[in-house]
Amino acid sequence: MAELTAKSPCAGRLPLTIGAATVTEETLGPMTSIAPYRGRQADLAAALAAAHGLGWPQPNRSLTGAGVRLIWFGRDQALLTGAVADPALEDMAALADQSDAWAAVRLQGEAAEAVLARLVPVDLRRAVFAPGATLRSQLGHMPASLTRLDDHGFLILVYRSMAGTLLHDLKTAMEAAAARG
Amino acid sequence: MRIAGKGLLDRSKPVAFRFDGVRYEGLEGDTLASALLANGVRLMGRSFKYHRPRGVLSAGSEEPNALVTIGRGADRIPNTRATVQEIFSGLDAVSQNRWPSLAVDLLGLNDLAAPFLGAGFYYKTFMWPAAFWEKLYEPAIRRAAGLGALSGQADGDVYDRAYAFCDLLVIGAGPAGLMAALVAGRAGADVILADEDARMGGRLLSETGAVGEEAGVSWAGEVLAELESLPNVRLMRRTTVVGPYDQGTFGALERLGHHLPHRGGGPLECFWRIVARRSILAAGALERPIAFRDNDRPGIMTAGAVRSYLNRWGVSPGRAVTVFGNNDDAHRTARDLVDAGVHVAGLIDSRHDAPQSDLFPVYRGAQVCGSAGRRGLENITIRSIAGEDRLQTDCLAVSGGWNPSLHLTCHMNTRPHWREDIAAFVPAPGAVPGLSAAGACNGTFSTAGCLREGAAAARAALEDLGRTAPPVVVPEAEDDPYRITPLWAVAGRGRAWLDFQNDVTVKDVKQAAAENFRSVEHMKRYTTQGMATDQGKSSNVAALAVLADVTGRSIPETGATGFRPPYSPVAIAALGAGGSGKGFAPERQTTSHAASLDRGAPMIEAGLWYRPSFFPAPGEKTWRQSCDREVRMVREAVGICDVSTLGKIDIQGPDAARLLDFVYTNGFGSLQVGRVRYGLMLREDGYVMDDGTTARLADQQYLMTTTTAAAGDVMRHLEFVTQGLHPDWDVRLISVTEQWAQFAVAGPWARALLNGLLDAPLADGDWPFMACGEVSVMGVAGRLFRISFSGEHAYELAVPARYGEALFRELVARAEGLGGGPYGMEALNVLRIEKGLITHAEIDGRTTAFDLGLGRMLSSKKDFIGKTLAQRPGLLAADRQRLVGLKPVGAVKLITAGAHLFAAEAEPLRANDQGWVSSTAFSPTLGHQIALGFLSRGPERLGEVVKMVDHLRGVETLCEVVAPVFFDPEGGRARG
Amino acid sequence: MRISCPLCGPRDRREFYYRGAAVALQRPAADAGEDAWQAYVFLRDNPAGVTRDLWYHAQGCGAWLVVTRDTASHEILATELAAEVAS
Amino acid sequence: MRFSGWRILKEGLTGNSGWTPQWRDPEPKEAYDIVIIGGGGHGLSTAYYLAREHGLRNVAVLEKGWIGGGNVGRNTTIVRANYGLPGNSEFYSHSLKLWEGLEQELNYNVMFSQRGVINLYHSDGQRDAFVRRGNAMVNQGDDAILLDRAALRRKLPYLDFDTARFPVLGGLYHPRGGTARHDAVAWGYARGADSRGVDLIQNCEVTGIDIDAGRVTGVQTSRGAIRAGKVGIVVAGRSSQVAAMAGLRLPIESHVLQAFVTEGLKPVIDQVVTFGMGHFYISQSDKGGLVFGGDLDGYASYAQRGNLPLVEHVMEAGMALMPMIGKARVLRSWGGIMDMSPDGSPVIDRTGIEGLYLNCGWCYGGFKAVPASGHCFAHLLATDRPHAAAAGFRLDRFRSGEGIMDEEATGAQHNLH
Repeated sequence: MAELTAKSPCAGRLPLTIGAATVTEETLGPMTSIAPYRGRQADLAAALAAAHGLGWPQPNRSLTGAGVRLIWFGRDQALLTGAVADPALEDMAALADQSDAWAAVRLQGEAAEAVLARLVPVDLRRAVFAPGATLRSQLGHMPASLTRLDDHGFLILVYRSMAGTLLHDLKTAMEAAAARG
Repeated sequence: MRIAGKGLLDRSKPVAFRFDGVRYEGLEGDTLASALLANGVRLMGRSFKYHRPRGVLSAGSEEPNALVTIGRGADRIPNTRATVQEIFSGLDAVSQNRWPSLAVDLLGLNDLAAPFLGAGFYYKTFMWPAAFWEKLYEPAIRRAAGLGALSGQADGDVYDRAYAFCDLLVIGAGPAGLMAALVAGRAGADVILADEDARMGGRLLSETGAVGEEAGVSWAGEVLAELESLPNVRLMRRTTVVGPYDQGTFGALERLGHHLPHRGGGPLECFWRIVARRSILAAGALERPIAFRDNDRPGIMTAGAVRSYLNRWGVSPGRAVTVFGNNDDAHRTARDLVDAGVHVAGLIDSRHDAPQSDLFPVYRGAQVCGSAGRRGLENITIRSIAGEDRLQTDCLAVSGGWNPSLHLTCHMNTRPHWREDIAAFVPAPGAVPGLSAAGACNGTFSTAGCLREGAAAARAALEDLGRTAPPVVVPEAEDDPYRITPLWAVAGRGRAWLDFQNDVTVKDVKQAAAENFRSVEHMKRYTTQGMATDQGKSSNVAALAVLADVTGRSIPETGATGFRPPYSPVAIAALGAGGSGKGFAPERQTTSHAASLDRGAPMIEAGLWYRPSFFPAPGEKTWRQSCDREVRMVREAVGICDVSTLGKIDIQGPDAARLLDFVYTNGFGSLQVGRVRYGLMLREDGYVMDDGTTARLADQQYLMTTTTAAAGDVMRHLEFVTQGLHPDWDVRLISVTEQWAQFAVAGPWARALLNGLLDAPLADGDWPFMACGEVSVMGVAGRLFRISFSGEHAYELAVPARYGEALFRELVARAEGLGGGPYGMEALNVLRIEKGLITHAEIDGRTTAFDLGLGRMLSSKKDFIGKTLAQRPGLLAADRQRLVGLKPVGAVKLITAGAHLFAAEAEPLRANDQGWVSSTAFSPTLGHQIALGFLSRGPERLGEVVKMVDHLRGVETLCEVVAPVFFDPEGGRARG
Repeated sequence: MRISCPLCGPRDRREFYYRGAAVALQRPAADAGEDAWQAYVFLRDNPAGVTRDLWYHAQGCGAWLVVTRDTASHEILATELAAEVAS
Repeated sequence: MRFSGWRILKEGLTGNSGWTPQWRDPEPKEAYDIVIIGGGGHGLSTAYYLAREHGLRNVAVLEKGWIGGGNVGRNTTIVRANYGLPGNSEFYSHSLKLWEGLEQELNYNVMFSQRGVINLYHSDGQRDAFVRRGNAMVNQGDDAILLDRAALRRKLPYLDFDTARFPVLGGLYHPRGGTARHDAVAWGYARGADSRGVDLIQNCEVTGIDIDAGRVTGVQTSRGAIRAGKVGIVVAGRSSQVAAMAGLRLPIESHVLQAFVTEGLKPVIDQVVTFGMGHFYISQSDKGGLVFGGDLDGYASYAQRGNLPLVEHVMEAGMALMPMIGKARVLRSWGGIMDMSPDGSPVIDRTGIEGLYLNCGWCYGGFKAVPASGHCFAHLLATDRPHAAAAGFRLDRFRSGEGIMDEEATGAQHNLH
C-alpha cells in the first residue's frame, strides 16, 4: 500500500536570504502542548526533570536540554519540542500533540533584530530580550511565538496555515531593513 | 539671490531641478524654497479661497503658502512644502491650485469678490432653488476647492513601519535637544534623538551666535559626532515626532526617499512607533507674523525665515530688505543681513523704546500698514506719528514674536498656559506623562537658556530612570533677554491676513465675533482659521488675540490654542504601510489548498481561510453545473470535503464535562467515551452564539468543534469562563485546530471508501452514527468521527496536518474510483439546506434557540451561559420570526436570500413585514429551489402560502411554508 | 496605550481584546432575579475616572486581565490576572 | 435677520458692518417650562422643534461649554437611512426626510449633499445580508440599489478590484444618503431656536437635578439654580454622569471613536464609501479634505483621543480598499465620546422620574439622527407620548427583550456595535 507523504509547512519555500538576514525552516521534531492541572505544577516540574531533564519554564523563558526545548507558551502552558512527551506527564497536565500545528522558522543574521522591529510590537533589544528569552505576541497580524536562540538568531512559530503570510511578511521586512544598508 | 560667503552649503555641488517646467540650478542641501529664492523666484503658490499669489512665509514644515506637487506621474505627491522638500537632480515640482498657470490664475477673480465671500458666507446662501445646491453650487465649489490633486492611481511606492524602544526620546535637535541627548547619552541611557530636518542643529543652523568658543553650528557638529559614536544613542534625521500616545508611545514619521533621485525599491517613508520611558520635547519655537493690510504678498516672510535663508542657505530673499517687528529678536535679522552685505532699507519696530542701530534706519513706534506690488512685494507703507511713508523693498521680514512649539503637549487635550511676559503660550507641565519641555518650546528663547534647560531636563529624566547624570559643562552662549510688546494686527482699512492658506483676515474674525461666534472654537470653525494644512501654527495665537481684543476679554479669558495629532501631516500610505493588497490580513490555507487549485477550484474567503467553491469537471460551464453534480455525487456515491477550518479545542481535566455543561445549553455529562454530541452555545444575553459537535475522546478529554467563523470567539469565551467565572475548575483548553487536517467523507459509499484506506476496516455494527475513535490511516494515527453535515452516511477523518495534502489526494482518487469526488462550499451549502441544517446565515447573532426550533435544547436541569436572559419575554414571544422552510409554488420559481416575507395579499411595506429568507439553493435532489427563512409564527403556518419580495433584485415569489428539513426528514440515510 | 500583562510584561494595546467593565466577573446565580441580571449584562457605572475593566491578552499569553484604569486620562493604575481576582 | 444672496450682496457693498448675532447670550431665568441639558446637535434641535412644532418657547438649553461643541462638531458628517431593523428603519427614514428640507426650513445652508452612500460587500453571505437590509429600506419607503461588480467598477473605478485581500464584489447603494456640514447643523438649529425665543445658555454646567417626591423640579448649575417643569437630558458622551445626578444607572458605556481628515485635495471621491471587511468609511468634504474613520478604539474612555493601533488599522483598511489615497496626508485626527448602548441603538424615553426625560445611546450614529432625534424628543417632552417614529427607542427593552435593535448582531457587549 502507498504511504501518506508528509509535507512541512514551508516546504519548497525556504531558505531565503536578503541583506544581512536569512530565514530557514526549523525542524523541531515532536511538539507537545503541556498545561499543568491545578496544583500540579511542582509535580509536573519534577516529572519533566526526570523525563526530559528540564523544569517548568518561568513566563517568557525557554529551557533547553539534550535535543529538547521547553518553551513557555502562554498562561499555564508550555511547548515541549524535540522529544515525545513522557506519557507519565499526563497525570499532571493536559497534553496535546502540536507537532503539525506550527510553522517553525529560524531568522538569523546581523539584521534579524531590525527585521523583527518591523513586525513585532515588543522590545527585542539584546539587553532586554537575551538568548533563551521567549514571548507570545504577534508578528504582523499573526499570533506568534518568538524565542531568541543567540545574539542574532530567533525561532519563530506561527500557525501552520499562515506559513505563506509569515514568509511574505518576513520578506517585506527583510527588504525594508536591507534598503537601509 | 545667493550671498557670497554665507551659508552652510557646498558651492561646488550644483543640482538641477524644475519648477513648473522651468529648469533651475540649486546647491546640494537646498530646499526647493531656498533654491527658488536663490533663483529669484518668489511666487510659489496660490491661496485656497481668493487664489492670492503667495511666496514662502517660513523656512520649515509650518509653511502655509508654498505648497507644490512633486512629480507628475501616478506617484506624484501633492501639497508638499517647498520649505521641506530637499532638491535633488531631476526634481520636478509643479505649482498647484491655479489655472491656467501660477502667474495667471483665473480663479484670482475670487479676490475681487472678496467682500461677498467673507466668514461663513456659504451658510447664508446657495439655498435657492433647493435642487441647485447639489447640481450647480456644490460641484462648482468642490472644483474650486482643494489644493493639490491625487493621481487617482494606486500608490506604487513602498512604505515601512517599525517599532523602537528607548529610555529617553528627545524630540528636536536644536541647542536644547542636543544638550539633552548629550547628557543622557553620556550617562549610558538608551537615547533616540529625532529631528524633522535633514540636518540636525535646529536654530543653530540659522543663527550666527557662538556656543562656547566656537560658532553654534560647529558646536552642534561636534556634539553630533560624539552622539554618533555612542552605541546607546540613535539619531533619527528627517524624522518628525507627530504625536504622543498613552504610556510613552510616540508616532514618528521618517522620510527616507523624498530627497533621493533613485530609491532603488527602498521605502519612501517609515512610520515609527517609539516607546520611551521618558521624553523631552525640545521642538523650538515658530515665529509669528503680524497682520497688516496686504501682508500676504510674496516677499513678506518671517524674520527668522530670512535669517535661515541667509545664514543656512546663503540666500537673501531680497535686494532691499525691510524688517518689521515688535521684539528685539527682529533686530538680529537686520544685523545679520547688514553683516552679509545685504541692503537693509529699514527696521520698523512698533515699540517706542526699541533699540537704535547705526547699521540701518530704525523706525521706532512705527508700523507697517500696507504693501504693494504685482505678484510680489515692491513697497510698504509705514505709519508713525509723523504720518505715512512709503519704502521701496522687495522683502519684508516680519516678527510678531515667537510661539513655543508646544503642539505635542496639546495633543492629549491639555490646554497650554499663557505667559504675559513673552506674550505666548507655554506647555502645561505634565500635559504628556513622562514628557518635559526644554528650551524655546518651553518659552526659553536664549541659546544659553536652551542649553541649560536641555541639560536640566536630561538630568531630571535620568534621575527618574534611576541613572546618575555625568558632569557635563553647559557651554556659554548668547543669553539675551527676550523683550516684546505684543502687536497682533495693525489697525486700518483693507484686509490683513491671519491664516494665510485659508484666507482668514482680521475682518473675518471681527465679523465672526459680531455674529456671536465669540468662543474661540466657534470663531475657528466659522472662519476656518486654523483649519488649513498648518493647523494654524502661524495664525492661532494672533487670531485668538484679535478675538480677545474685539470681545473685550484678555487672551487667557478668551481661550487657548489647541492642536491635534499629527504635528505635521502624515501620508495614509505610511500609517497603513503594508495594508494594501494581500497585506491587509493574514491568509490561512488548508493542507488541500494546492491540490484544490490543481483541480481548478475557485477559492473563496471564509474568514481568513480560503476554501474551494466548487471543482469544475470537464465540460462544465457554470458553477451551478459543478455544484449540482457534486450534490448528486454525495447523495449517490461519495464526496470529499476539507473541513479542517472548523475550530478544534482540546478540553481536558476533571472538570471538563462541567465546563461543557456550562457553555452548552444541552447536557454533556452523559456523553460516553467514543461518542459525539451536537451542542448549542448561547451568549449571556440569550441569543445563539455558535453550534458544533463535541466528541468525548477519553474519560477526561473532549474535543470541541466550532464553526470556522467563531473559532476565535469560542476559544476566548471558554477562556473567560474558566479564568474569569470558574477559576476553581480544573480544566485545560488547548487549540488543536492547526494540528489536524480533517476531511468529510460523505455519501452511500463512504464506508466502502474508508475500508479501502484504513489499516483496519470498520467492522459492521461498529461506528454507529455519532461514534468517534482512533484509527490507523495508511500507517498514520488518525481520528474518525461518524458525523454528517450532508444528511448522508458520512465520516470526518482527521490526520496530523503534515499528511493532509497526501490524504486529500488519496481520498479524492478513491472517491473518483467509486463515482464520487471532491466537493466544495457551494455543494456543501446545498446539502445542508436540503437537510435544514443551520450555519451563520441562520445563527446571525439575532436569533434565539426558540427561533431556530432548538428550544428543547435549553436544559432545565442546570445553569448555563445565556439561560436566564434567554427566558426574557421578548425572546420567547409567539410572534417572533422563526425558522421555516420555503418552496416556490407560483409561476416564479426563484427564491433569493435577503428577500422579505409577507402575507400573500399584503403590500410589501415595513408594517406588513413578516420575515426574511436566510439561505437559498437549487436542490438538484428535489429538482426545485428551496430556502430557509424566518417567518413570524412560522412553525404554526406550515402549508400557508406567503409572498417573498426582493425589491433589490426585482423578484416576487409565492412560497409555501414548509418544515425546514427538505430531504430525508427521518434521518435514516445518515444513521443507516 | 500599553498594558502591563502580569505574565508577559508591558505590551501594546494592539495585543489585547477589550470586553468591558469587570462586573462581568460577578455573574449572578440563575435565580438572582431580573434586577441582578439587568445590572450584570446591561447597566454600567461607566465612570469618567477610575474604573476596572476586563482585557484578554489575545495575541499574547491568553490571560484575562482586570485592569484598573482612569478613563479620563488613560493612566493605568494596576493589572491583575482575572483568575486571581475571581478566585 | 433673514439670510440670502441679496443680504450677502448688500452687506458686501456696505462693508459687512450690518451682521448681527446669530443667537443671543441671555442670562438664565429663574424658571423655564422645559430645560434641555446639553447644547449639542440633539439638544438644539429638540429646543427648535419644541418652539416650532409645539409652540413651547419658555425653554432653555443649558450647555456647559459652547454650543455644538460635542459630537455634532466632531464627526464624519454622514447622513443616511440605511438601517435594517424595525424601530431604526422608521426613525432614520423620518430623519432623512427632515434633512431634505432643512436648509429652507432653517434658512441656513447646512450643505446637506445627497452624494449617495455605498456599502461595499465582499462575499456572497455579506451580499445577502445587505440585500436583506436594502429590502428593509425599500419596505420603509427609502431607496436602496444593489450594485454588482461591473456597476461598481463604473462608479468607483479607484477601488482595488484586482489584488484586494477580500475581493470587492459589489455594493448596496443608497442614493439619498450623503454628507452635511456638521457645525452648520448645530448653528442653524441654534439660530432657529433662539429666534423663536429659546434661551441658549452657554458656559452653564448642570451640577445637580432637583427631584421632589418622584418629580423633577429643576436643576442646579454653575450659574445658579433653575426651576423647570420638565427636564430633558441630551448629553451624549456624558449621559451616565448626568443621569446619575437623578440616581439613574444607564445601559451605556462610553467609548472613544477617532476620525481623520486629510489636507485639501481636488475632488477624487464623490460618494460616501464604506468597506465591508474592516471598519473604514470615507467621503470628501466640499473643502477637499478626505474625511474618514473606522471602528472604536475599543476601550471605555472619556479622553476624547485615541491610540495608534486603531489609527493604523483604519489606514490599512483604506489602503486595502482604495490604494490611490496613499499619498493623501492625514492633517488632523480627533476623538469623540460615544454613548455605546447594549444593542447599538439609542434611547428616547421617559425615566422613572416624572418630568425627567432621556435621550442618549447614539453610539456613533448620532449625527444623521440630529433632526429626528430633536423632533421626536420634543414630541415626547411636549406631549408625554413617544413619537411614532421613535417608539422603539425604549429604555426597558433590555429588560423585556422586546424590540432589541441589534443591527450589528454582536449582542450585549457595548463596544462591539
